[in-house]
Amino acid sequence: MIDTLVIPLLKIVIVLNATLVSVTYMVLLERKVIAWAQSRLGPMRVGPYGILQPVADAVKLMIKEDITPVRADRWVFTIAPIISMVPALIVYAVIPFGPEVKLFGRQVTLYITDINVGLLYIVSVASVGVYGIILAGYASNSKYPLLASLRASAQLISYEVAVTLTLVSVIMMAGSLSMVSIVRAQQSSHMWYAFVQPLAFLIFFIGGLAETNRAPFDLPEAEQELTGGFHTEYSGMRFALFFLAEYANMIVVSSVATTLFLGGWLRPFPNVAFLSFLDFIPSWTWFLVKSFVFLYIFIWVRATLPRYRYDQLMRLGWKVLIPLAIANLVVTGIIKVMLL
Amino acid sequence: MADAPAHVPKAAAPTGPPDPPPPADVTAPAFIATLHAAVPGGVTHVSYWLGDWTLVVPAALILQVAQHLRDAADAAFDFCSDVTATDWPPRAEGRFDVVYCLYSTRHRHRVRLKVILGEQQPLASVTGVWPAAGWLEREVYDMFGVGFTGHPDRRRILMPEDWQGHPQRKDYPLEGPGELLLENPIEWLKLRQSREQADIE
Amino acid sequence: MLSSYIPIAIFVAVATGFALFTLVFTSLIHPSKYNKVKLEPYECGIEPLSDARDRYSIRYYLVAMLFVIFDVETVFMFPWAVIFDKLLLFGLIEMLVFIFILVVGYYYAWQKGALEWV
Amino acid sequence: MDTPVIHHGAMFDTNELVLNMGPQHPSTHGVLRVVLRLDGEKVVDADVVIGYLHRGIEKLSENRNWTQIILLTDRMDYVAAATNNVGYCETVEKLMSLEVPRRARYVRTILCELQRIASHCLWVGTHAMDIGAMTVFLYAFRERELILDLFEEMCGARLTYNSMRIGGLPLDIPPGWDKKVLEFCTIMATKIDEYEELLTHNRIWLERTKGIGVIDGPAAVALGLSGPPLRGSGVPRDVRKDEPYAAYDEMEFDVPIGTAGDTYDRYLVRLEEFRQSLRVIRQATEGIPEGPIVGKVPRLIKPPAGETYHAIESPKGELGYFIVSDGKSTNPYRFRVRPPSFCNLQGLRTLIKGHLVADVVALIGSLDVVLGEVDR
Repeated sequence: MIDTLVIPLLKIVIVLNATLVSVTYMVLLERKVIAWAQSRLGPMRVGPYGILQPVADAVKLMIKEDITPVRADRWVFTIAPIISMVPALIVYAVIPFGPEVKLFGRQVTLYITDINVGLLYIVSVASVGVYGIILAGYASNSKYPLLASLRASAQLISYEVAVTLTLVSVIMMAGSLSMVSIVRAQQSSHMWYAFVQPLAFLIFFIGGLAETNRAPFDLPEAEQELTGGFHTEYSGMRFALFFLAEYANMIVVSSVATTLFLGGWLRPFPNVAFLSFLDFIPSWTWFLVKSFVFLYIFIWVRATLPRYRYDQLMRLGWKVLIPLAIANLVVTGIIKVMLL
Repeated sequence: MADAPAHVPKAAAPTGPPDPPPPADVTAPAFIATLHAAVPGGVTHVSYWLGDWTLVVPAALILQVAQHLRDAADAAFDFCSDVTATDWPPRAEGRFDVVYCLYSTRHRHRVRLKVILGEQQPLASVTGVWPAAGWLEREVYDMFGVGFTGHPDRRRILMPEDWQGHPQRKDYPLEGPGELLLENPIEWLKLRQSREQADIE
Repeated sequence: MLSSYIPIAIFVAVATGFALFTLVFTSLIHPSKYNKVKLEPYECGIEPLSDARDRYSIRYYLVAMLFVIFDVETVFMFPWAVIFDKLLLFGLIEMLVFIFILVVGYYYAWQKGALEWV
Repeated sequence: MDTPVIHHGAMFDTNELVLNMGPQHPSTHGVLRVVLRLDGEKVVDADVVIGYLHRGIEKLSENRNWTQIILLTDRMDYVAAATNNVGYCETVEKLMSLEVPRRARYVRTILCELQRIASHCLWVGTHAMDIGAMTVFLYAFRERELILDLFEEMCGARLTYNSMRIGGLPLDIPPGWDKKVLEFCTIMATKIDEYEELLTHNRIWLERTKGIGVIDGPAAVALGLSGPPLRGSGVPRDVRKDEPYAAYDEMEFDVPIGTAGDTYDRYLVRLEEFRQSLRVIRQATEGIPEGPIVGKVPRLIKPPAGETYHAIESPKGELGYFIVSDGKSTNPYRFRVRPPSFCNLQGLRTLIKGHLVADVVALIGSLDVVLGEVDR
């Protein structure tokens, strides 16, 4: 009873809270990093160096008037942000933050659950989030959100194909769909998959940028063209849920990339005894540091690059990434057969 | 035109710029002579002031003159800088001066054409010669009520679609028509007449 | 085996509960002074004339159809990839045939211009 | 609303979507309204609607005296107010046949070129922002700030300067100001490279701007484009060179022209204009002559009866003033501005046909319109 219900529930609450806090601070980090890139200070008013800004933002979003446009489909309009946010959160159920540790005399795993189809679960749950965006655009009954949601759906499904194909190469290397096993396989093969599968890593990263609607692929919410994109009509807490979903998705992509390609919770060179003094740092710290690097790159890219145009984005997805992913898959298979 | 009734200004209103003819020591550029030859009667008056050449063109011949000035090798006015108008209400031969400022990117010289036009008199649009004139003529129509014939898109441009009157005319009331004119022009006219009546009394 | 899915079920419940709770909670505390203009859909300051729901460009549907084909095929590869170590050459050849068919379809779509946006 | 049906084939008929972009839209540079007819994301036709910022400056000016109009011209192209002042004052001086002292002409040249840089700074920032590169915007505004500081020291205002008088200048340049201008030139020269680093060879930038809104030279001339949009199409037309005003006849500078006539070439032309402007500023500041700053101006400004048209090269293109004086009153009889943005914006419809929604904002940006000037 304790093992099946109470401990998972505790872990879920902790992960949920940690995610929500990191999402809010992610926003602050983004504003700060972009500000530094643009030689300005960023938020400085709320708390010292603006560190309480997320709290102020959260309170503001909560007490903000929530508007449903007259022509909108009321129910769908309300459900859409929930559909967008819930999948973004429940992906964390299978992400391993660390191996088993001893805590209060109990063996506790630093992941909520380890299912044997973990990667498939992530892929399928993540694609549910698209429905939130499509429904939001459709329910608003306004032209800009509609155009944006059509864009969003076409874009997300295009990059989904390339990303899934790269995952197949990773699965071939690890021989398992479980996230924990994939990390362990990287330990036993003495190699992070980022070095074995550099192309897959790159495609996954680009696809990840596109799937989280981040610059330079942020067309569904390109404020210069489509004003606010699919959430133009949203305000208050329903807008906040979309916002939460977007940043939670960023963290998901970073975490998945860390797990699949950068050895998850493993320290650098996990099999080199010479570096074992690094073991005093807890495993989950390595995980967080690696994910943070990804998040930083997300922000950095946003501060640097202009935005793709829609047809260029589709061309990149269908005509460059998909052929590359297929080629990568075939080459991986052939090399594996030759080596074994 | 559903315009304000002609308003006679207090002081004697000017009746147009002097447009002095060129002095004896200034030689006219060659394209003017060629234009005279190509479009007989196309220029009724040539003026030179402050280094600018102005040609007064009869309204009926504006298209031919424009065509010639654009295509003739010695003129080559391919760039239509500006189309505008000036309102001289009391003038006998027509209240509007429609002014075309032309420039040649080949010869780097300028010329101004001027058409004297009556209130209801239509004028051929030069958009076929210079597409640049499209919006400029729309603005002249909007501001002065000059009706251009053959214009592909004759709408108001700066004022709202349902605006009454043409604001750049000299007899347009300076305080503006107010809300009433937009909503109910007949009531506005009555109000204005009663106010003038009061002034006289 | 199935017990490892229980946490996921709990997570779905907690996450949905959280979303619903925040929506209900904030609906109690936020101001609601609505008026006609505020509730109008955004159309850049112009009163919206037509309904936004209309017949859209065919391109979007084409992309969706292509996606379905590709994604279903990719999902077929998942189990294959898991036991690739055991299948080896047999599995490779079989999958090469499968991918070849996929690529032929892809090439056809490319040549037909289905991947061109404009 | 009945929208026309596009025929892809009997099975695939779709309706055009009428999308209203503006006036309340983040990238219509003020209050421009573009009504787009879309097939998917492709622009089938567009109607450009202006007039949302119409304040009737032309009509107002007919009821102000000649000096009061200067501050009205500030409000037209409000990112290059001093250029408007210079254009207006020169036109009135031409009308009155006034001689402007050489020192005043030099200062006018410096101010005009500083304004060109300030205006182009704002342009490069917003144009890059429209295409999604947000960092250039803040970099460019950082340098624009330096120019605003220079102007503040020169005439006390940061945006609407009212910095000219008919016949010369209201005040001489403050002591040490010329040194600061030279310092600014040194700083600016390195910053232009910074913008270029972020954009010029950026693959995405190239994809977004190359081949977008192509217009060839003769078509651009016929459409009445002027300034960088015209020069981007390879027409070497610059009022500063062709009909020199202020002290441009004494300056050495090149007129950069493009070849392809697309958005990228217009971008390159403007970036090169940054450098040429710095060159002019350096020459003018170093060679600034001593002497009076105002010519022999009568107490009562009342030009003789007549009309004239005078054009200068504003950062946006040919800024012309057509002014009619009746010779009797102390205000112009007719005051007409030929705003470069107005005429350039006219080309938008031609340029965006067949492009995508995203290109519309890129093209509005590449024309560099200021709606204060379009609508007056």
